[in-house]
Amino acid sequence: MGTSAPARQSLLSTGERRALYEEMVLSRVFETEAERQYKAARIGGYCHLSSGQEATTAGVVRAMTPGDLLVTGYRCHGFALARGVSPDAVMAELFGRSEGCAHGRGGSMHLLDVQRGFYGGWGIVAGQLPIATGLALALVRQGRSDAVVCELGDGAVNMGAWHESLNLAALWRLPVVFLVVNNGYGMGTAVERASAEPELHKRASAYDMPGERVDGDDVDAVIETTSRLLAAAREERQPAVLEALTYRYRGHSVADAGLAYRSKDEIAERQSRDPLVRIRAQLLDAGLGDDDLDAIDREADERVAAAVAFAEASAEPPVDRLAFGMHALGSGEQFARMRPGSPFGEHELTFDAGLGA
Amino acid sequence: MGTSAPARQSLLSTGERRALYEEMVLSRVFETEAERQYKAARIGGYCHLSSGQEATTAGVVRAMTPGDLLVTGYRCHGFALARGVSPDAVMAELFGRSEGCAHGRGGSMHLLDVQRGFYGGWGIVAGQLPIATGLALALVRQGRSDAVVCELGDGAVNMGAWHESLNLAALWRLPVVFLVVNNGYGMGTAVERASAEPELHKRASAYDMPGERVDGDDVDAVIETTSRLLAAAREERQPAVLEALTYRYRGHSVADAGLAYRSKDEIAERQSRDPLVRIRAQLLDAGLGDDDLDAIDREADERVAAAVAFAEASAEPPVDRLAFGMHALGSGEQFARMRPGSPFGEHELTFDAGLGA
Amino acid sequence: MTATAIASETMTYREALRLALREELGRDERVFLMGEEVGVFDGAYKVSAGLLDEFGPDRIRDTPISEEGFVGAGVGAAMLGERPVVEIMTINFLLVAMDQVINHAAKIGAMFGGEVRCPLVIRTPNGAGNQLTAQHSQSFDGWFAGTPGLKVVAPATPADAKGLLKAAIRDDDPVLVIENLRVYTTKGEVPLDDEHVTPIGRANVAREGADLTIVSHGYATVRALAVADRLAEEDGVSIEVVDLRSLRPLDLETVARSVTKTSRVLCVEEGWPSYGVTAELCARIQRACFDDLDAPVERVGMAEVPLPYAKNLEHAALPNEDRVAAAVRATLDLAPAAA
Amino acid sequence: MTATAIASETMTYREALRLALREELGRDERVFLMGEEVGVFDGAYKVSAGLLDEFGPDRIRDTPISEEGFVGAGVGAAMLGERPVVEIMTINFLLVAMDQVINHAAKIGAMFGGEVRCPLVIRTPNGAGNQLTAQHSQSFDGWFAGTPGLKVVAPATPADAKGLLKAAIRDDDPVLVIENLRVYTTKGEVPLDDEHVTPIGRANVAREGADLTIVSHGYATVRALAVADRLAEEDGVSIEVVDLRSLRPLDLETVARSVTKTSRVLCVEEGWPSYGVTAELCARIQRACFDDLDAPVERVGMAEVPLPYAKNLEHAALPNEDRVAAAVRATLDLAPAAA
Ligand SMILES: Cc1ncc(C[n+]2csc(CCOP(=O)(O)OP(=O)(O)O)c2C)c(N)n1
Ligand SMILES: Cc1ncc(C[n+]2csc(CCOP(=O)(O)OP(=O)(O)O)c2C)c(N)n1
Ligand SMILES: [Mg+2]
Ligand SMILES: [Mg+2]
Repeated sequence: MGTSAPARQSLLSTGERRALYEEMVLSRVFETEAERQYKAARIGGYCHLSSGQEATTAGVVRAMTPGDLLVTGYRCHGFALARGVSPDAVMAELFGRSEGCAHGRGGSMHLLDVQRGFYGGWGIVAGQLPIATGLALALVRQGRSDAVVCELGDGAVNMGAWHESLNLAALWRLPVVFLVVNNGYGMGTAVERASAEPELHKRASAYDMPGERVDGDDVDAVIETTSRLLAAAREERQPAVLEALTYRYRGHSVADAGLAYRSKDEIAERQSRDPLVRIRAQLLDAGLGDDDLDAIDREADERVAAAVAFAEASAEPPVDRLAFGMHALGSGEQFARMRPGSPFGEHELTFDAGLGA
Repeated sequence: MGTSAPARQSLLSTGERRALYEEMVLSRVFETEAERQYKAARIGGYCHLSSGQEATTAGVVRAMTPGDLLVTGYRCHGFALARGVSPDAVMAELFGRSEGCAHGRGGSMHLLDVQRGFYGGWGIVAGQLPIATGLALALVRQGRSDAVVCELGDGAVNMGAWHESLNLAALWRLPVVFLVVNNGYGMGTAVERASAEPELHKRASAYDMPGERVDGDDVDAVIETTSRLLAAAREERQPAVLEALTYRYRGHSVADAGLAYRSKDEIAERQSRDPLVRIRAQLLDAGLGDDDLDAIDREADERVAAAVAFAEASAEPPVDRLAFGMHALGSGEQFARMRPGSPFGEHELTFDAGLGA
Repeated sequence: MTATAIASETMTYREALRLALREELGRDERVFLMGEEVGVFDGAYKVSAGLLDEFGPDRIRDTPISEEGFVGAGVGAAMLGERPVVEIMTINFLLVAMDQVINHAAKIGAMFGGEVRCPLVIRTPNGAGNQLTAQHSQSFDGWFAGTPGLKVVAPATPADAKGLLKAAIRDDDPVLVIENLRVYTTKGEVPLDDEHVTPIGRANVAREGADLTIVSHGYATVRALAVADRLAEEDGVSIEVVDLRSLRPLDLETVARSVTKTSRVLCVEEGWPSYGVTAELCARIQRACFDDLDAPVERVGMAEVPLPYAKNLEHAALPNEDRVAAAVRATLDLAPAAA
Repeated sequence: MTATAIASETMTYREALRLALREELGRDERVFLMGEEVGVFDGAYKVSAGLLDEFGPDRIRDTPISEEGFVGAGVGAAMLGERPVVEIMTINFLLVAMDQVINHAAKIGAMFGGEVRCPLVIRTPNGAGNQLTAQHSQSFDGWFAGTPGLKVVAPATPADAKGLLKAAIRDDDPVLVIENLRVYTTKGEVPLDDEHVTPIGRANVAREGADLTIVSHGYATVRALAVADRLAEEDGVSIEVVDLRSLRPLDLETVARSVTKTSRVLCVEEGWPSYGVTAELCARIQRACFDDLDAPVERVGMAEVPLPYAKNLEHAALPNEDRVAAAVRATLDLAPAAA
């Protein structure tokens, strides 16, 4: 397989690896709970889980500096948590509550935290790519030496937005790394059934841009490769494609059993190589004890339970703020003369609800 | 330059070469006249000339069989003529007359002749690519062993539609050759300022598709390469990209002087290698006399003069057929109940004007 | 089901669409279905479930995520005489393919002087689901209905889902069939006759009434009928419901006939009313029925905000039955004198 | 120009836009212009002529032909605090970028709970040119004006071209500035004051009159004013012209005030009226002014066909002055009794 071998000797100290394990476990536990809450009808909408992809998520974010920016698709719980958004704010968002990171307006697909450089959580396949390109352009215009990580799935590489964004990024030398999380399927469509060039990283050559493929379940390799590409982006404004090979254990979303297009055996085979098991073994080798690690697992359970409690306690967004955030402050003045003849009930629903008046 | 060398010994008989010369001269003379008529305000809209690109146009069409299909962008006068659409029908279309090939509804950018397998003349950059892909899909579904030639410009390769179309064509093995007419500029933008990979044919590799570059001013090379790629498309359903390097003598459209973004010297240098001069020299070598060739030139002048006369004599499309062709026969019945409350004058303008009633 | 009626069966809207597809695929070799997940996955909303096994991968064609590409492929195939039915997972994703629909499919007939036609069908659901949020809960119905060269239908019942989809497939022009995420599971009687075709351009008086007319399409008609029953009970008012079924062409004759009778009208839609479908209805009704109206033409739709995620906000923003009922009452309250 | 007026100059609409760009580029480092041919080529319609030399290639940025890509790049740059002005050569090409405008730019403020803003400006001309044909002669104004989260302005005069473009650039929300191919060469007085900013959401009574109100925007306002002068002469009727200037928000207060005075109204637009801007105007006016109207709200726009190439057909299809005048006369003819 054309994946770059894991770094000869790991760059990670045991403490760092332990911290990564904490992140990965937290993500797994959080999403397992999210699925339970979804089935209990306390979470709605689409709910896309990334169980199985934790090494990619945690590894990529670990390679980012605080000044770097992150943009993702809709499968973003793990990225938000890895970037440091509190489980409380994420769970509250899934519950649609005021204290959610998008104040209950965005839900599972539209998490964000601009203080942490996380610019969303987007739901249109490949729609985030042009936006990531623009963020990178802004970094350059502002003289910053940070870079953008733009996550997308294997299915997104067949959208026109991929092509236009990569061409712009390469033509203008913008500091952005396009992270293709290749989990084998776009909904029920295997990569080979969607892309005429199934080695997705090779498509970077059409833009004279470097493209690499990495074993996305090998957290060391993910960190090493991402770090290298991000450094080139920051220092030389060299954009790149990074394809991480991983696997999604659950269905496309909680509504999908995920068995119509792949075999139980295939899933079992992949789960037998679970990145969590891998890193746990590495930590045991490094001298940590099972009790240490079990403690981490327990803490994750408790942290997630606390997040659920927080979300439950958080208030629903007030209906009289239906249009909250839609427009900037001062816009109410602009809309003031629109009321005559408005559709029935429009005033109450919109004009009186946070047009930045 | 990475262009494939002209076929060792030409595939063309002197008679065939003579016929090509006739086509190329006709195109040149036709467009020179079109520019004159445009400036005399008898032709409106945009008017994109292909003077300088005749070897590519005539060579590619020469390699097509009668069953093959052709789709182009808006710079399509030469393609229509080469495919055998009569100068009368083309000039009448430019004049906006009933006997134009689109009955005066399409104009310069939207020529077509479905009897000759020419499915238009399209004006949105790269918009014709998905359509060409669909025509190729239809050929396959209908069990035909014909292929589609889809013309586009160097500027069109940066549109998302290029990417999606090439991926579909390769994934589904559709018989289509994407002809990139690289004339160096998209309006005022040089290829290197628009495409991160200026060797446009190389982009085919992103779809695991063959891509070749040819000297578009060498009619033998164009015919040889196009024939080979079309054969593979017909026989193996192998799509391909063919990049033809040529040059546009006039501005982007008649409205553009074409000097703001390139030097007079550059234009002069290219004109010194005029494909018409080249093929004329070849014919002289082959034993034809200047008088023969001058006769061809004169015939072209007469043919174009006759086309202008035909266009002038052709009637304007009747205003009471404003919506002619918009809908299929029988649609009038469907629209019959739409009249109450219609915008002022709508009946006269639309409903009574060819809703296939 | 009366004795004289043609054999019919109760089924969901989703099943009715599937029946129409199966019948047309069986009837005409040129018909094929193309879209994301229509095959192996049985369709994102299961409309095409089972059809892959029955008709094979050439006629039930899974596509990459490339709406612009495969909508355009449908346009091209249609130009060469095929009868493509393109499924767009939801109408929100049609925005990446607008150029092919508006600048290409809609232009072909007129721009080429009638020399070539484009018998393309695009099927897609509009509207809100269950907290799908701002990018996944839209309705652009009026944009397409306002585009000359297109035909647009929006069935509200299983019977019309079958009849209008079949009509669209048999039509020689590009037709957009607008379905709805919430209507898929609604049930109704569907004629089994494989010649059951609902004519394009004919509205349907779904419920007779005397006091007020509600004009709607798609899922809004389901809401309207529920409100009509409820207000008949609670307020003893008699509401007539005109289900448009077609948005282009629009059957104003049927709408005007009803308004002339009731003198009061409320237009309801799932999408944003401003610059929407109900705007066009108001414009035509006030012109066609100027002397008959006892009150202004009223309308209700989705609150004019990107639909928020939170359940309570989503409910408040949608044209729910309470909001429709309130609008009906307000419209009836206006004294004729006021007019 | 009276003595008290601020210094102003006669210039074309095109020059007024250039002046606004130059002033804002000079005022605010975050402002930059991006689009096809805006630099070396001086702009397809020469709006940005000379700005490349003045501000350099970083601030006057030529792009590949990739509308979806660079509109989205504008969205992203705006989210990080830049003030991008994206030029789209004509509104027809915005169809390949709809997803970025509607599903992204318009959603950001609300969908992310007010955590981030998108101060993006998109400038583009609509309408017919000189026989540009079906794919190049459209106006989708109502589509954008009907999208919550966007603001849409459409200046009709050079002074407003400067004032509204500056207002758009200074606004913290995404604003679409709709120009027009034919209006670029029109001339008018333009204040030279670099604080000349036309507030968004304020219509302008461009001409006072008593008998009938014409409501329009963009180039249709130019036509309306010409028709008003002509009919004052020919028929001795007094027409008031309300130039909307903003389509979202819409200043119905000013429109209603005028209609209350004249009791008759004609809405005119360059695009197709069905499901268009004039549909929304009819809907709101009939509701706001129900008791004041002596005749139905009338409208005129482009004939509902893909615009044909032939000169005579194009002229017949556009809302030319004869068609507008005929509509005015018809609206005035209706006896108040009829209402
Ligand atoms: C333009 C567009 N088309 C279709 C969809 C529906 N859709 C949502 S996710 C998805 C599959 C994406 O697969 P991939 O890119 O591999 O990401 P993954 O779900 O595997 O993380 C599809 C088709 C969409 N959101 N946007
Ligand atoms: C989507 C789109 N954007 C912009 C335009 C305006 N436009 C027309 S032709 C052209 C340049 C195309 O250049 P190229 O592809 O090289 O073709 P050439 O004109 O050289 O034949 C542009 C930008 C358009 N027609 N469509
Ligand atoms: Mg995937
Ligand atoms: Mg070119």
